Amino acid sequence: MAEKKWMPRWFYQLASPRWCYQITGKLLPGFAVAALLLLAGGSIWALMFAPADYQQGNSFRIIYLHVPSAILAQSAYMLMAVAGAIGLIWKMKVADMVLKSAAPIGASMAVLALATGAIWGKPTWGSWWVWDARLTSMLILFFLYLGVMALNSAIENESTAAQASAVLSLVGVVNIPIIKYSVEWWNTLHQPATFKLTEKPAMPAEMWVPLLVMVIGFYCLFAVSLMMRLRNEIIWRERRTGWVRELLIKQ
Amino acid sequence: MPDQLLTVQNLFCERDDRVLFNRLGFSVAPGEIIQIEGQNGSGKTTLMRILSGLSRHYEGDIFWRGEPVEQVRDDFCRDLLYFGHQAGVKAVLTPQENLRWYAALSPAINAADIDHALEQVGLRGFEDVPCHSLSAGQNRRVSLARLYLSKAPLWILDEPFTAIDKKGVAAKEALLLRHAQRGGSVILTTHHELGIRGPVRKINLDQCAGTST
Amino acid sequence: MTMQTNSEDLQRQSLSGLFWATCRREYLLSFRRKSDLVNPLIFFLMVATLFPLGVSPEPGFLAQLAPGVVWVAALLSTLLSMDALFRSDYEDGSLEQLLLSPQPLFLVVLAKVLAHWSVTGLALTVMAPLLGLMLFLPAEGMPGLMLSLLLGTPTLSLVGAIGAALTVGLRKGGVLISLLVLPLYIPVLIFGSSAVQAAVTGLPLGGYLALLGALLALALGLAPLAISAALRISMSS
Amino acid sequence: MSFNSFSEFMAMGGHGLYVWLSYGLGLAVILINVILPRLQRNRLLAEQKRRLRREEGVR
Repeated sequence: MAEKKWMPRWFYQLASPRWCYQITGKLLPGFAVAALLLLAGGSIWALMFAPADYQQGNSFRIIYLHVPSAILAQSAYMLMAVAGAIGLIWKMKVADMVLKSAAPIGASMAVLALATGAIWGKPTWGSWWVWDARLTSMLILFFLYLGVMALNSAIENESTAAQASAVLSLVGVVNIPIIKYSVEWWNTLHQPATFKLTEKPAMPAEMWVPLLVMVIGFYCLFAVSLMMRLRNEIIWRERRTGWVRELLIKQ
Repeated sequence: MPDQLLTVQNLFCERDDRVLFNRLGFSVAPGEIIQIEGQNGSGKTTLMRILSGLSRHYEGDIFWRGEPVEQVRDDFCRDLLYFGHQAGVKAVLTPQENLRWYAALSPAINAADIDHALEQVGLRGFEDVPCHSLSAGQNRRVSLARLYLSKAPLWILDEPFTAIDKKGVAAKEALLLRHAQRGGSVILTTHHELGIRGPVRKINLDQCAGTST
Repeated sequence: MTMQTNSEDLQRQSLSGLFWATCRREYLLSFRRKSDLVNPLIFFLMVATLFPLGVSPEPGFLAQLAPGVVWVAALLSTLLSMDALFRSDYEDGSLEQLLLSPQPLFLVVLAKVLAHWSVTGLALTVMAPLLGLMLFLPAEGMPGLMLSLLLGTPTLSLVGAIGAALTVGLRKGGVLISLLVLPLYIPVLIFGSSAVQAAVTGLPLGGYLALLGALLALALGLAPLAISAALRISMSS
Repeated sequence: MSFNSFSEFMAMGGHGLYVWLSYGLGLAVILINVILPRLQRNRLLAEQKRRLRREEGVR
C-alpha cells in the first residue's frame, strides 16, 4: 500500500516472520552466552564480593534479584504495549506474536519480584508481606499480566486474540502510572515512612556496579526467552507455509 | 464514476485450518443481483461478513467504487444495508421503537417513513406491540422493513427469507428486483430458489475453495 | 457557502439525534427489563450486609470500615452489571448494525455507557447513604460519600465497558471481565474511599474530588475510543 | 571478598535462609524461562513433523 512507503526497509523485513525467524536464530546464541556470563558473574559478585548493607546486613543481597526482576516486569509490559500498538496500526503479525510471547515472561518476572520482595520483608519488617507501595504496585502489575494472558487464551481466533490483547495492554499502560501514583499516595496516607527496599540515598559503586551487571543480564535473559518463544510462535502460525515445511523436512 | 460498485480481487480466507475460498474475484455492477451459493459451511456467511466490513480476517482486495474499501469506509457504510443472521430486533421494544433507532443510525433514513414501511411488511396494527409478543416470522419482518426504508445502493442480505411465508418471499423478491431496476445492487445468500427473472448472477463458493501452498 | 453550513447543521443534528435516540433506547430497554435495573442495587445492599455479619457489628469498628466497604460494594455491583452492556446487542444482532452504521461509533458507545451509568452508578450513589447508615458512617461523611461516588462511578462504567467490549463474543465473558477490569479500578477505589475518610475526619475534600474528576476526564476522552476499537475487534472473528 | 569462610558465606550473617531462598527462586524462574520454551519447541516440531508426514502420506 502506498501509505506505508515512508517506513524504513528493516521495518518490512521485521514484518516478515520468515526473516524474523532467521535473524533471531542468528542472534540467539550471542544473547544466551551474554546472559549466562552476566548472570553468573553478577550473582557471584553480588553474593560474595559486594559489601553488606550497614543496616540490613546480608539480606540486602536480595536486591540484586529484586530490582532487575522488577525492572524487567515493567519493561516487558511496555514492550507488550508498544508491540500491541504496532500490531494494531500496521497489522504486523510479528508484533502480535511478540506481545503474546512477552506476557508469560513478564508475569514470571513479576512473580520473582514479588517473591523476593516478600522474602526480603521477613528479616527487615518482620513479616512475609507488607503493603508496601512498590510491592502493591507490582502485585497489580502481575494482575494486569494475568488479565492479558487470560484474554489471549480465551479467544480462539489468533488474530482476534492478538488484537484484543493489544487493546488491553494499551489500556493497561495508560493506567500503570496512575496506579503507581495512587498506590504510593495511598501508602503515605496509611503508613508512616519505613525504609524501602530500593530507596538508597547514595549507593557506593561496589554496590551498584554488580546491580547494573545483573540488570543487563536479566535483559539478555529476557531477550533469549522472548526470542525462543517468538520462534515457536512463528513456526506455529506459519505452519502452512512452504518455508516452515522445508525447515521441518531439513531437521 | 466507475461502472462497478464493488470489486473483489484475489480474496483468500481460511478458518480453523480450512481454506474457505482462495483467489475469489468478482465485481458487482449497479442493477445486478448476485446470489452466493455453496454447501453448508462453505463460507457464505463469512464472505458476507467480509464484504460488509465486519470481518477483517481475509487477504486480498476489496474496492468500493474503485477505491480500496478501507480508505472509504464511511462512504461505504453510508451506501450499505447489511442484513445478518440475527434480526437485530430487541424483544422488549416495539417494531416502531426498533426501527426508530435504525433511522437514527443511518442519517439517510427518514423516520417519517417507518409506519409506511411497517405497513409494507404487513405489520400494520402491530406498531406498538412489544416484539416478544410477535411470532418469529413477524420479528423477521420487522427487520425486513429496513429494506423499505433504505436508500442505500448496496444490499448485503444473509438468508433474508428465513421464517418468511411464500407470499412474503414473493413480495421481497419483487422488492429486490425493483431495487435493482433503480440502479441498486444486491448480494444475497438464500436456501430458496429465487423466483426473480432478471439480472441474477450466481457465484458458487464450492468452486473457489482450494488448498493454499 | 450556505449549503455547506446547512449540511454541517444537519450533520450535527443527526449526531445529537443519534446520541439521544441511543439514550432513549437504553432507558426503554432497562425500564422494560426491570430485573437488570434492580439487580445491581440489591447486590450492592447485600454485599454491604455481609460485612457486619462477617466481621463484627460493633459500631465503632464498622464506622472505620464503612468508606471502604461502601466503595468496594459499589465497585463490585458496577462490575456485575457491565457484562450485560453489549451482550444482548451482540446476541440479537444489533451490535452488527451499530458497527456498520456510518455514524461515529464512539458517540453511540458513549451514549450507551452514560445511559447505563445513570441507571447503575447514579442509582448506587443515591442509595449509598442508606448503606452508610447501616454501617454507622458518621453524618459528616455522607456528602463526601455521595460526591466521590458521583464522580467515581462514571469512570468505573467507562473502564468496565472496555472489558465488556473485549469479552463480548466470549461465552465465559462474565468472569473474565472482572479479571481484566478489577486492577484498573484500583486508583478510583483508592481516591474514592480516601475522599470519604477525609470527609469523616473533617479534612478538605477538594483535592480528592479533583483527582476523581481528572480520572473521569481521562476516561471520558480515551475509553470510548478503546471501547469502539475493542468492539470492532470482538465482532471481527 | 566479604566472607572469611564457606560456613560464614552460607550463613549470610544469620540471613542465610532468606538470601538462599531468594537466589533459589531466582534460579528457578530463570531456568523456567529457558526450559519451557525449549520443551515447547521440541513438542511443536515433533507435532508439525507428524502432521507433515500424515499429509504427505494422504497424498
